[in-house]
Amino acid sequence: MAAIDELAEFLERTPGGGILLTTVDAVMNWARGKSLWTFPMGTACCAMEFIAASFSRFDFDRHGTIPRPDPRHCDVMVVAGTVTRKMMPAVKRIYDQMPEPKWVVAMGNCAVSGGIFYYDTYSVVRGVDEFLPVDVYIAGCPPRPEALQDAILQLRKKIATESISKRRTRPLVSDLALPTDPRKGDLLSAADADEEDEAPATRSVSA
Amino acid sequence: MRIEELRERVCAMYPDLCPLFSIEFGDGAISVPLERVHSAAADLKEMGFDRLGMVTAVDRGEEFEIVYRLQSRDLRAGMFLKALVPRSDPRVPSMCDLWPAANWQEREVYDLFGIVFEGHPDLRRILLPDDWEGHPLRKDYVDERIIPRPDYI
Amino acid sequence: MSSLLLGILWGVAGVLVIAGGAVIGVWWERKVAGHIQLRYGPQQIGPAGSLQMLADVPKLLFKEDIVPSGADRPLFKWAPLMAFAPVAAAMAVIPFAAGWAPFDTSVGVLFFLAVPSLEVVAILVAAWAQRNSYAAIGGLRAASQMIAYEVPRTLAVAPLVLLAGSLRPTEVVAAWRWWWLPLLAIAFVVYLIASIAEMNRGPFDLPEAESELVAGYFADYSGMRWAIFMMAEYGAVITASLFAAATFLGAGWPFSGALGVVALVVKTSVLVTIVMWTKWTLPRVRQDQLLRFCWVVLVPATLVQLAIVGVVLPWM
Amino acid sequence: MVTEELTLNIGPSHPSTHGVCRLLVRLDGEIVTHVEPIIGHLHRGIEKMAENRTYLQVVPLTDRLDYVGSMYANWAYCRAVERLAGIRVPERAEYIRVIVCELQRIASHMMGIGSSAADTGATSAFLYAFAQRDLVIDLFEELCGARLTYNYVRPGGVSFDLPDGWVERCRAFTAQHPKAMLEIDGFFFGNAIARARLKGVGVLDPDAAVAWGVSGPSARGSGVDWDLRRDDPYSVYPRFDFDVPIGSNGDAFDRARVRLWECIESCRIIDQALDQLEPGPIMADGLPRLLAPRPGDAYDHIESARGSLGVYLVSDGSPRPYRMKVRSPAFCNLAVLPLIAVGHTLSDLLVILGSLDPVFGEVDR
Amino acid sequence: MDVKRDRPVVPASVSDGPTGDGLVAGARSIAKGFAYTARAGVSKPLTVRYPKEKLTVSPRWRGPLALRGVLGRDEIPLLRAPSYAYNETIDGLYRADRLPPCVGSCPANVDARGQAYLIADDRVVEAYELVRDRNILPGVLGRICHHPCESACKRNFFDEPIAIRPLHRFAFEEYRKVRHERISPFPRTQGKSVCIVGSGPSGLAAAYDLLKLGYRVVMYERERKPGGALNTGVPAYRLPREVLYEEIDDIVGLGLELNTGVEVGKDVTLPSLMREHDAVLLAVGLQQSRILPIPGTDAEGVVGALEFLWSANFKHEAGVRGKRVLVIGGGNVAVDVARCALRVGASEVRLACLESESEMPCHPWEIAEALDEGVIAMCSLGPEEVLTKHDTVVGMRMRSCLSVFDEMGRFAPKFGDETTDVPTDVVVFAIGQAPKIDTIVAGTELLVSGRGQLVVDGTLFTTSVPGVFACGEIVTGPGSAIGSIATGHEAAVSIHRYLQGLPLDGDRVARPVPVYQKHAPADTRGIESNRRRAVMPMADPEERAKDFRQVELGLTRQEATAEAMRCLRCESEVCVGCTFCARTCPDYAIKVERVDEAGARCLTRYDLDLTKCCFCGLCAEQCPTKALHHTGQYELSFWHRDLMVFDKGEMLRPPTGTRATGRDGISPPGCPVPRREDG
Repeated sequence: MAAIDELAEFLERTPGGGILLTTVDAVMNWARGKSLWTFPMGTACCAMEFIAASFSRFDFDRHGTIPRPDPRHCDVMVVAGTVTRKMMPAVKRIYDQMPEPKWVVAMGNCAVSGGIFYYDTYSVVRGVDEFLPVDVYIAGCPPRPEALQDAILQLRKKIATESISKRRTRPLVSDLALPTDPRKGDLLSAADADEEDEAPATRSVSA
Repeated sequence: MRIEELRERVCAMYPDLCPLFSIEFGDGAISVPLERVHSAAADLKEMGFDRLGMVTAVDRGEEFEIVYRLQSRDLRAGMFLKALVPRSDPRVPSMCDLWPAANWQEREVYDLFGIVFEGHPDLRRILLPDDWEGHPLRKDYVDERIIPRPDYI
Repeated sequence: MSSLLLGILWGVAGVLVIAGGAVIGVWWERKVAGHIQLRYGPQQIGPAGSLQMLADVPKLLFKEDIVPSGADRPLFKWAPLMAFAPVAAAMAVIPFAAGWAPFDTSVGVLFFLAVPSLEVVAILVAAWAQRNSYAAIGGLRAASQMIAYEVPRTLAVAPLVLLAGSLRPTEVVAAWRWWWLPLLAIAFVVYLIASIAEMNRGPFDLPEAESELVAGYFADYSGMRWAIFMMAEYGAVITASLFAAATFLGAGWPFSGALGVVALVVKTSVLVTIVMWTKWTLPRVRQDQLLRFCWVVLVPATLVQLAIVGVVLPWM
Repeated sequence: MVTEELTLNIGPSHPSTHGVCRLLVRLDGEIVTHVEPIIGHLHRGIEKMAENRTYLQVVPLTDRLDYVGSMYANWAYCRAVERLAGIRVPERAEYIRVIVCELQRIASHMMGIGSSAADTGATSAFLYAFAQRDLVIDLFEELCGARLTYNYVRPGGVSFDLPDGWVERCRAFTAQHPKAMLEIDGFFFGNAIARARLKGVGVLDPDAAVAWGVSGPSARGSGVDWDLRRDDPYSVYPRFDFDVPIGSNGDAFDRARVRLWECIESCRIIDQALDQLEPGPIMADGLPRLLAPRPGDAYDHIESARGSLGVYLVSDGSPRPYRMKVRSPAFCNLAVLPLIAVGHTLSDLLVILGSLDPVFGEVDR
Repeated sequence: MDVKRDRPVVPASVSDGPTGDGLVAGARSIAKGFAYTARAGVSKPLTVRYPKEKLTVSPRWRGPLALRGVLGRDEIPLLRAPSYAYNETIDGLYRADRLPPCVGSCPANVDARGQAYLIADDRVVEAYELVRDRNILPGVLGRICHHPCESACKRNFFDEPIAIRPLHRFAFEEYRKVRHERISPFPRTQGKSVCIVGSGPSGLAAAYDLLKLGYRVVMYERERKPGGALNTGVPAYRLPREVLYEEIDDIVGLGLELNTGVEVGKDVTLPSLMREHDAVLLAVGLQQSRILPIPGTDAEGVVGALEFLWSANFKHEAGVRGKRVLVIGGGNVAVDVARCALRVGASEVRLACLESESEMPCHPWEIAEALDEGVIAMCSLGPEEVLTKHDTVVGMRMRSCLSVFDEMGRFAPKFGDETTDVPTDVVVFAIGQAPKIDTIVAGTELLVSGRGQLVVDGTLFTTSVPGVFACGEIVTGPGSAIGSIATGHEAAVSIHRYLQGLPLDGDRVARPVPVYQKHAPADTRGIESNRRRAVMPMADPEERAKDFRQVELGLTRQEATAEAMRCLRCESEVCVGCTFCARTCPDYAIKVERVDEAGARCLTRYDLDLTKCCFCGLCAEQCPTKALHHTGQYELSFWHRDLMVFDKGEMLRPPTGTRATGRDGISPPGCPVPRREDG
């Protein structure tokens, strides 16, 4: 259990800790969002664009995002490339090695759904969300390095909706109602979402 | 070297291989009976085909066709060596003793087609996990994990 | 009693200086690396990204603290602190100005050379505790490397001691003259190289070689424990640079007083920058080459330096 | 004293395996006593998929084979299709193919040199090389609208004509590139540490290179003077004047530095091709949407950045290939790793792997 | 070759690195390394500071796909413009690369796309009138046109071309039923009159344009019936005369004053016409057959093609009953003559031409039909001498021809030594026609060249006398009907500008005829039957060769509607649901469904699954309408995978934003929204 969980529990028990919790949340989310160290789970073509994103031309480091080869030091796993059935256990294992809180970015359509390798192939896992909880999907084959940078910025926005407390639910800043199962697609329709503006949708934040 | 010259050269050295030599799409190919494939390869290596470019197989229904692509630096030419392997008992002599390059390539063919190479030092699956069932490049390979594409062209 | 309080105070101050130095150092390293590599480095928090660590530190602080299942738990948990302690301790004897060091002892130079070497124990402990092959290899590499480079490092400091005639760092600073600079050039370079090797930085970063051992001896450390390792590393860079700036480069020379401290800080920063510049310029050497370089180049060089000083000494 | 060998598992996700290769290594101290590359982590079944795609639809698949040099797989595949279907490619298209493939060679070798540098810890050299690669990628993006998976060379020609001003920008690139290469040469290959790390490491003797089917810069580093562009000329290569750099020691240094000189020679080829380029069609006339070559099989190969890349196509007369096999140079080159890495240290093992410059999309297909 | 000299020379072996070994060299190399990185450190970084700064993305960047319009929501633009502005309209489309190949390859730029669109929409009469704007005789051309549009049709690439010509014919058949209701004279607003000499297709086209512009148009025709070469030259089995007369009747109904049986130069003189009218247009065509200057051509039994066709058409008798006929020439006229000769009772018809079988200038389908009917083709033979006996033809000596064109593609036949004698009773020369205008131009100052040709400006159609214009084959030489019509339109524009006092050339556009990619016949195995081209029913070859009944029988309404729906509406930027994007996609990421019923045609579904798209660009490249295109977008982060399936509505939104995160409160308006489940 990380120190942060103890802190969250303590704040929840303490009267008036709720306000503090909100502040701590804000600080933590800011810090986490601005310091997203990535694990480059580069398997195929997208890895090249990942490299490009962290090199001179695009420079990930400007956003405080540095690629670290060691999963223990990372916050975000960027799955860049096709994941095959042979590779899947390794990816899963590396994900498990990452310390909480951790996020997953599925970069490129192979990681999103298998992409071009969706049909007719026997060895490709159709999307890493079959075995990892993906936070941000990037379409592209491969996506431009800018798209990856944009995904990190999007992930920041997503992190901003989270709380250190496991019990706490926070209103989403966005009006995007998130489905419980991304595959089911029980999304609110656009019209419904508009109505939700007054009473923002809530969801419980889970790891 | 032009392919006709190559054919003449092959015919001159190995008259019995001559009728098996065919030219298609500008490429020479010798189709030999399976039992002769190793000796033919050795002969061709002797003739100057020092590189084994490729080993592969084609699923021809009742039989597999095993295809070797030989390349020669001195002759500046390339050609195919082919043989038909019965599907029921797919066994082929390994070329590892002639060209070490055959090592991984034959493992790959074994992996994807299930053709057994006799005399191979280390015949294991190479691309697929060891516990994989079946040989996916066979035309009759069935895998419920495959989602077939929509059938329109 | 008061000395104890003072000691605690100094201890806290030293840790803070190292921690602060490490925070700045990490940022500076990212900027240096960035600009050498034709990019900017951190940019978004603070001016030129200088407050980047404000985000990194809380994040690391509250990361999950993973202890691998096969690990030796107590050793695993204490190893980072064991790595940090010698560095912090070494801080105590550094002569910040002529005649002034937090802990001015007559064997200060010896203390400075000996105590940080204890880090090798921490690294070995950490490498052992993780039960990880990469960490084990990294730890073994670190051990051989650090022990080997103790020799040229010590030998490089020896001429200083000879010239100053004292092991007390403050006296070394006091005795410093500008002509020591050319005289001790070889010793200075050897000291710098040996220090880089001591603190496992490029091109001698074999124990944590990113492209070989992923992260080397701290492969399985996460969150704050890893941060402490990093802090120890940067602390070592800073203390070694501080010591060199103070002893080889004459501390506050040519100024004294507050300006002298500024001069010391500037000299230290330059040395730290050189250390970083080296890392981002040179490829990494191999283990055998590393050791051969130590024994074939560095040790003879220091011996030559000692000889030169020995020749000069009688005329002083 | 009894010592035990340490079994170390490198990969499949490791910063120095350049993809998803797993190396099972046994170490005696730091010395590698046994290494076994375990590949297939990126085996995507492209050959099986090709049997279910029309001839045109296979082209994007070939992009994903060698993702560092997509143009090569495009071209090798298209050559095989053209051979099968008897398509005559217009001359301008051939020139454009040569130009883009030589640019691709530069882009790919920048990656190869860069990763050799990164393996030895010279990260900055990697970035300098990559900056050159970015320039090539910009040219490609302008040409076909993609940065990595170009889908540019098509059966019968190429998909787009050169945009306005592209030729000038390409010339500007080839004018500055050799200079930048020589700088990297001095910076990295001249560096004493890099020389110490690369020289004498992973020596592959020429006979073994031939017997193991090693091709491309990896073989030329060993002194095997064999380049398909010159020795089995295809397309319009006979019209160009260029040298083939070779090494004499066959170590990691030679393999990496051959790549550097090939980039310089590529610039020379590009310049000549741009001089000879004439207006004309870029696509063979009369191609229907569905190609259905007559039954038969054809093989064609080109010199890719990694070696001789061949595509073997079998047609049964239907609009889809009956079988496609890619003879991937990286696969054959990688097979030689155990031969040359045993006896070196762990650090060298990764340098040797990097000097073979495998791309696992192509190794595993 | 300065560049080459500067270039570094490859060392014999790369093993000798740029520096030597040893301590000093090593130290120096390391120092150089420091200098290099220091220089890099102080130089300006290469970084583009995203998102503040952005790289300019290539215009060809293959971003996500979007649609510009869909059928059922957006209309296909009909190419309708006043004749004097039509060329500019076409030119504008051409420059924007939005000219459909059928329209672009048609000399008169007939809007075949619009025709198919309207027919598919069950607006057949409108389609007829749309076509008539540019092609004055759709019913006629629907039977005899050589349809360059079909050869250029983009559908050639996919499977088979659209049957544009049969659709013209079908439109006419439908129009025929209501033609009396649809015709009313154009108002005369201009108060000026134009005289047109000749009632061939070009004259009629000019007349139509001028009538539409409000001029009084008077037309003179030598024959008793109007139509020019269409009337006299085209065999009746291809063109029933009542079709021609009906369509000309319509034009008369629009206000044309047609005087038939009046020969200019004999009954009226050109100078008087020039006085009487504000402008005169000569559209007299080519009136005499060329005959080779070889021995024996003055013998009995040697005839020109025009004379032969005239008598065959009007008398159904050409004096060849039971005789052997040899037709010299390989063009369409020669084939017409040969087929006519069969129909007027020739016992054996041979066709001799210089060119080899593959080079014959006639249309391949023509010769194929002729061969079906029993014509014997003799290729690569050049006429040498007509063999005569008592001034009567008994045969023809032919010399073998080795090649017809030289390397530059010019006509320069090379003959071999072999000769063959072909026994025959009648020799018909169908090797081209020549103008005969000496009587017409008598008394005017019109310049006539030495070879008897009128001197005409090829783009403005002016002659040497102001106010006199010329068009049709007299300008272009022997050509197609649709080519003549195109010149008629252009001449009408010139006349209009002349009469309005505008400069004739001004900003008029002379557009190069675009060259479209040729396609081999596509492999049609395995494709669905509704993708196949409608087959034109033909009369049985055995039967049809006996009389002048029509060979082609025409499409039924059902066939025609289905055929019109096959049209891909090229370059219209409206998705017509042709499904070729879905069929081409290597990832099968696109799903298209549409309803195909006349009057109720629309896309019911267009889904793009961005999760599968590999951004290869094949779909957009092949999209015939360019409705499917890549947006320059590249920031494609999604919080959920479901957001990545775009339906029709989402794909139609203009890509105003740069981000497609969905309705997250962050995206700018206009970005794709979460997909609504159908039903």
